[in-house]
Amino acid sequence: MSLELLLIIAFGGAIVTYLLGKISCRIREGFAVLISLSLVVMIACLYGENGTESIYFHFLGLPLIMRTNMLSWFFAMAVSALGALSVIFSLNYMKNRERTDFYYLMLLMVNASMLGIIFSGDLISFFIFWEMMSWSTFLLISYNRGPAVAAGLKYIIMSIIGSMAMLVGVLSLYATYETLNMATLAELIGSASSGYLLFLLIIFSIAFAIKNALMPLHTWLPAAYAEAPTPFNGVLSGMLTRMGMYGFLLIMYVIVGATRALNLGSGLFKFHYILAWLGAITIVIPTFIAILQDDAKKLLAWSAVGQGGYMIVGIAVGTNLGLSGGIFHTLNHAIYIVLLFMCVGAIQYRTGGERDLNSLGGFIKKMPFTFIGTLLGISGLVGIPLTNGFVSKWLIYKTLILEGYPFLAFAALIGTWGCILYCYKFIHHIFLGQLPGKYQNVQKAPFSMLLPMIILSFAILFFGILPGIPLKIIDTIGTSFGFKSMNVTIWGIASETGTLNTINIFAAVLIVSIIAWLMLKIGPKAVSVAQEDTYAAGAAIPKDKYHYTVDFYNPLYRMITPYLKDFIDAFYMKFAHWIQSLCNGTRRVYTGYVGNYVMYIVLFLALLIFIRLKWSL
Amino acid sequence: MRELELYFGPQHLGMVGNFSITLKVEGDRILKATANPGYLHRGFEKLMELRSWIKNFPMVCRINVVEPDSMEMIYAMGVEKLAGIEVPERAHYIRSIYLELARVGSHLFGLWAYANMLGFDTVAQWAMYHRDLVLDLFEELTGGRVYHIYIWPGGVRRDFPEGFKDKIVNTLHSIGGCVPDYDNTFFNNRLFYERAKGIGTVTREEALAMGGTGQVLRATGMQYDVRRVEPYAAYDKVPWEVPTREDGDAYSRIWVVRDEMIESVHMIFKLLDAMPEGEVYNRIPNPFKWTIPNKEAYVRCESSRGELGLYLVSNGGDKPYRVHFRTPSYTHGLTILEKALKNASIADVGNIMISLYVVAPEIDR
Amino acid sequence: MKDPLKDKLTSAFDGIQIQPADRNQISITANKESILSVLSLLKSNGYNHLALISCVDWIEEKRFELVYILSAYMEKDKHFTDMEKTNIILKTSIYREKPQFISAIPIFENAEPYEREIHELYGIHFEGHPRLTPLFLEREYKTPPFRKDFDTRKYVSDVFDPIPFVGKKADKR
Amino acid sequence: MQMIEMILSPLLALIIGIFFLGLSRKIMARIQWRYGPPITQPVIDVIRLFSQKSVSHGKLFNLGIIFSLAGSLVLVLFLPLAQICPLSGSGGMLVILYMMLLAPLGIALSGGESANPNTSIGISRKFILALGYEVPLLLILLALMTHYKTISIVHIVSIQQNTGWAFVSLPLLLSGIAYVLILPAILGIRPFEVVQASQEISSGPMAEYGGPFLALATIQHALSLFIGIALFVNLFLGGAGNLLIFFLKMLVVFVLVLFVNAALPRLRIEQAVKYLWRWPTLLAFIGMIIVLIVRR
Amino acid sequence: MDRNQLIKWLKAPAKMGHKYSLHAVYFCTGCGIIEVPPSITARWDAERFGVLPVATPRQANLFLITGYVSVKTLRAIIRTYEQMPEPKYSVGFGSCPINGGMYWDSYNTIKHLDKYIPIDGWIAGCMPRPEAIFVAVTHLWTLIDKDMADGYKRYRDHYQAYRANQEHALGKLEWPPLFSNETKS
Repeated sequence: MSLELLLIIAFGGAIVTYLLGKISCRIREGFAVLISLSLVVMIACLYGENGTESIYFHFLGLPLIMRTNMLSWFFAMAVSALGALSVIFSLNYMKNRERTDFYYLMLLMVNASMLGIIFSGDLISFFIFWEMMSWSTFLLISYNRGPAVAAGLKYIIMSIIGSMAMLVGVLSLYATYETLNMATLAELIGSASSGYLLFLLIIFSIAFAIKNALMPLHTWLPAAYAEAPTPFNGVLSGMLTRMGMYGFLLIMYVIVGATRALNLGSGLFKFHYILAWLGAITIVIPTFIAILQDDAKKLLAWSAVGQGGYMIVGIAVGTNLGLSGGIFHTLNHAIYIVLLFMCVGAIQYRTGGERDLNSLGGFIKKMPFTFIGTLLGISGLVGIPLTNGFVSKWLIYKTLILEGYPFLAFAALIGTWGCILYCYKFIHHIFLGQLPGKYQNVQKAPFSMLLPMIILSFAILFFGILPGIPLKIIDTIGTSFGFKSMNVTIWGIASETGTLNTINIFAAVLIVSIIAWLMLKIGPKAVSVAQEDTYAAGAAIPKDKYHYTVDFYNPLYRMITPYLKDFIDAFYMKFAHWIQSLCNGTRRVYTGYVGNYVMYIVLFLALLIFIRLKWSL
Repeated sequence: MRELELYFGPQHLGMVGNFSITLKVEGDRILKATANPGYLHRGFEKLMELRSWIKNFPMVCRINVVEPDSMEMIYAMGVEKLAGIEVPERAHYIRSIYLELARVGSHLFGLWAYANMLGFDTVAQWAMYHRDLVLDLFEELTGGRVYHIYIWPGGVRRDFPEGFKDKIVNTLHSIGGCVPDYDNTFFNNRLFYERAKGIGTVTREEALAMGGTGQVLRATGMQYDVRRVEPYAAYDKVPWEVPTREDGDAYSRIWVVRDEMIESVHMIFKLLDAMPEGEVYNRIPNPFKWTIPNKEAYVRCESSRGELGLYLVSNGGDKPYRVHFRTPSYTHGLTILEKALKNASIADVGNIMISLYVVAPEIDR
Repeated sequence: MKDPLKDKLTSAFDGIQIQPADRNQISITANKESILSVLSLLKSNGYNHLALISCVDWIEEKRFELVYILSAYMEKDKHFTDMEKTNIILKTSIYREKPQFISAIPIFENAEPYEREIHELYGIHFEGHPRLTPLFLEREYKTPPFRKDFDTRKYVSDVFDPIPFVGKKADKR
Repeated sequence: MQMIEMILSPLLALIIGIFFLGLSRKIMARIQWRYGPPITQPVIDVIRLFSQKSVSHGKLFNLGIIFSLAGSLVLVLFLPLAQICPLSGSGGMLVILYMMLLAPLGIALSGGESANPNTSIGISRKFILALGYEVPLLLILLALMTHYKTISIVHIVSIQQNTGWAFVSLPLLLSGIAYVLILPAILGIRPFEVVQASQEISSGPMAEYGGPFLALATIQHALSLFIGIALFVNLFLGGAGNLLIFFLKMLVVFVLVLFVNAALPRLRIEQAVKYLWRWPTLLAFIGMIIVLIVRR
Repeated sequence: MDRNQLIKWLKAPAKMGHKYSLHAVYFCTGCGIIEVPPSITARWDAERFGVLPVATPRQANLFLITGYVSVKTLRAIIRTYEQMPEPKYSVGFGSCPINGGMYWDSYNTIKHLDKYIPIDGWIAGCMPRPEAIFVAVTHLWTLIDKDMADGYKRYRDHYQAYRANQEHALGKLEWPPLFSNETKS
């Protein structure tokens, strides 16, 4: 299977879908599903292939190279599968909305460009696809107009900064080695000075950290997630944001190489150690901000920021366990966050766009499948044993503890406990408690929405109980980076310092649950009662006023809110204002209009180049 | 934004007495509290209009079950004022001792309720045990544990039995011997301070504006006590202090209760020493034909919760024409409670309510 | 009672009757129009504690008598005067047909539950009262129960006694 | 052999937990100058509850409580009771940490379905309190794991069997003291009895349970008592060679904790969390740094 | 405890459980509640008999109606009683719930509590002493033994009549009937 063909199908499919939409909606939708499913099949066929091929087309005289290996297969599989599910989910959600042709075009475009990023074998095609992804994402985020445009602008500005930084890195590499082929670069770079490597890593990290929403470069994410169309949220949070993770893997372990990347800097100020600490901060603070959120999508958005921290910590710590944990967590997180966004989408679809947690409640009786999906989703998010999130988190914790980073481990673990708080809040406010009177007639979600949810729910349990299957693949990736192979079994990890055996846990939980169930059955059968028949100190319950939602964790809020102002965002805003006033000043000198942010970018790049020249790294 | 209405009572472990508070809640903050009385309304004042002057004595003590004695006293005082009956000197002393004993019992009950509300079972159990000792004294004196019907127009029903003085002294000594224990485990406990300090604050201005009396007022530094202002029984015969505190929060109120209890015990000792010999009862006319001239009277006394008043009207018949009790819990439980609960935490509802010493049957009557 | 206050009252209000003090108790009868002014005058003269608002149903004279009982908060310990010992009973009469009166809440905050109670038990409407919702009662009564023409015994035998027993006990009877 | 252990260990935990429940009621009664109920009273209560009818608010109401009890029972399998530890090699301390989540989460899901705000308030308090004590607890456990360089609780116990209790070993002393300070919070007894504060929120998450549900909740409570103390005994008092010594160690710890329970009132939730985030966290933090210094 | 007792327990553990674990719902319906704190605290200690106040009706099986019942309280009592799981026992405490007691002519108290909910036993007196509660509890034990404490069954059997009486006293009730027509047997 030719990678070139695959990309042509992906991009061409997107455009054909748009054109078909002018003829008929049904054909367009059918074609979109067909295209995305066929991409899944095609990528699945690429399993185990290691190959490089040059594309016919050249860019500025540079050859564009495509390559495939286990790493790209892994990410491509996730991207195409989640993309396909998102397309299926969109079918009903996007019905009867305006500009649906455009929506499908952009959705497929985003998927195609992500595939392009993953399969690109040189940095220039990587950069081109990266830009395509950024711009099409911007258009999708701004799809809903209104506040969405502001969110999209924020996103694209930060993206541009990131890609400019990346461009500087790419140009610098080209200037030094006169090639952008990753494989060649990886061989040549071994002789580079560590100062230069550090510069490279930092400059690429800016790009990838912005995409992966690493603190303090996360500020675009919450607004963008909250305002994007909900089916696209899945793609956005699940894979698109994690392209940053792919980038980190690429630059740290493929191009620079594990041995060099893990020895840059000295003492506590090693590059990967600082990166890990940034990851740890990214775990803790957004988790606590998420607890404060009352908007379902904002809550998930902040949680996604926090979960991104785990991946960074995992890959930054630089052990085989950590790396596997980080990569596996990327997959797991994609699975459950897509599921959770789909559940929110289903709720929105049935309630007319309601996503304020405080005004929902009691949907468990009305939308049971959505509830099960959400329950499994939050179980994965928390990392309850026997769900996929547990395994990846276990790997990360274990390596942190055994490598002697207890404070990092503490940050990661406390993030989990914060995670429980917002997860329970999420599920309690939407599904448990009293059903508001106006939602008495809510229907189940339609099948096209349920199908992706069911598939993802199964995936959560499947990867939780049989983590060996993906871990085998991830282990191959790890060994290709030069790490020692983990002792992967199908049930988990075998090791001297602490093994993981999910089958034992599974069997124990199963047996014990049956015992507990039997114990409940000893007694007389419970009488089913209506929701209204609940304790209210001897009175009948007040209608619509008996659900504890507002300020759920009020005592905690009072304690933590003063420390959790989003001061980083405020700082950026102030900076932007400052730049704006500067530009207003300069506008008098220059006759033409100078965009505020462009000025900012130029200054920023100038600074970077200055640093580069000053220390002649 | 969704509202949450939470019912605190009537069927609630944190509710002493049959009373209900409807809380409008956001998070664990109370936005608005609405007292909802009436679960114990029996129409006492209506029923008393149907019964003769003397038959009302069994009725009147049942208005307040925690401290029925001050109820007997106020009714006796009202009838005496209307009919112009004098009370012998010794009866005054016995009444005072009796009322102070009742105050100790009532405050111990309040301490039980308060400690229980903070989850402090141990102290609660001790307090209830000691209250039982006081009730034993009443039982010996009057034959009833809870309702005594001991005070009578014109005096008290019977004199102290043989050796009763010593029993009072012994009992009070055995309770007083445990005061250090109470102090160590409860009153000087840091956690009690944490729980009660700054909770349910009623400033002096608020208390005065809303007609607060009793500990509510004394906890704000006012030395207002009806026993001092308008002395009745034998309260002007012996010296005693009015304990006060300055802050007006739950902590101050509970400390005032504690100090008052100790002051009552001291007062009982002084009264026992100063008690004269003599008659305890001035005979009244045949109670079944007893009529009282067309008159009205307002009398007041200090119950364990604050100022207790009685407005009594006679139209010259053998039954009261109108009876109206001014009970301290009425103001504390309906006006001040709603004010004090505003912006409090759900965890402090019982705390505040008991520290205001709201007794539900008093409100409803 | 201090004479200056008595003079003030008699000069300011027509038709005010002040009975001499009797055992710390003074009765004042005033017109219903002037009652709020009398209350505020008394409050500013030291009688700042509204102990009770009561109501008496003089059915034969076809009037309700509203009773405000005032006393004074003691300023300091051991320096109390006669004034603080004194209770003032301020009375006024209103018609029994469609009874209506003005709320005293602007002057005394704690008048609120008292007026609510009187509204419920006597059926007197207080103008300017923020919530005249039921306070105590659950059932609805045609005649407010504290009026003299409400016969509670007849009510009991009409309403509660006819309710039958259930089960075996019912069969026995 | 493992099968026998798998049956034996939860059974033992159940018996000891229920015994502790009865014992606590008796001892509390004696401190309060009462005679107290017979020590078998919890058993009678549980039998009564199993024979009583109950109401169910839905499927999740049933599943949640099963989930909660199952979580506690599985957790027992991970704990070494003396030499019995059926699931020693299946994930170690990290699984234990996660399994400690299951019980409150199950009750939370079950209680959430009953649509009772008292329950919800209780659950919100539970999670806040858990966050409160997890901060010092995680520091303590990480200090232990870092010090002994293993994540397996069986290894920790066996190292202590050879080298002496962690509680009296110098690097871990502060962590041990911090653990003692937060033990009442883990067990959910006074002064941290905020979750089931009956006088405030009508027994919180238990408000809608009756009959078999309450019985399961009682058993779960007994197990959680057992787990909290057994964890402490294993981690800091060196576990035990045989069951009797293990039981005696637990008994001593439990009775000491009971005295605290009897002598203190209940805190408000924010006060509880502030306390937990102040002294125990500080001690645990210093303890962790000491461990890191020693390790270098 | 003698051996017969033990054998009895082994034969009918459920009955033993109901007898020795009477968890009373804490509801201060009237002035009788003043004798409940003494009886559950240090002096009398009802926990010896397994009597313990619990927070919500769901957890309870004993309902002590302590004292007179006003109309407003009756609503709460019915609600509480219906929320208790079966088997449940109700005991009227004091004279007032029996026949109105001294409030026989009050317009706001109901006179015969057993017209509205079934009562398994009465404790007469005003006020009954704490010992009377224990007498009642031990008497309730014998009733449970002989299956005579069947108030909840009576309630189920005659639900329509009870409900009619309740609605007669209180007007329309807010909550739906506990038993539908079919279960009436």
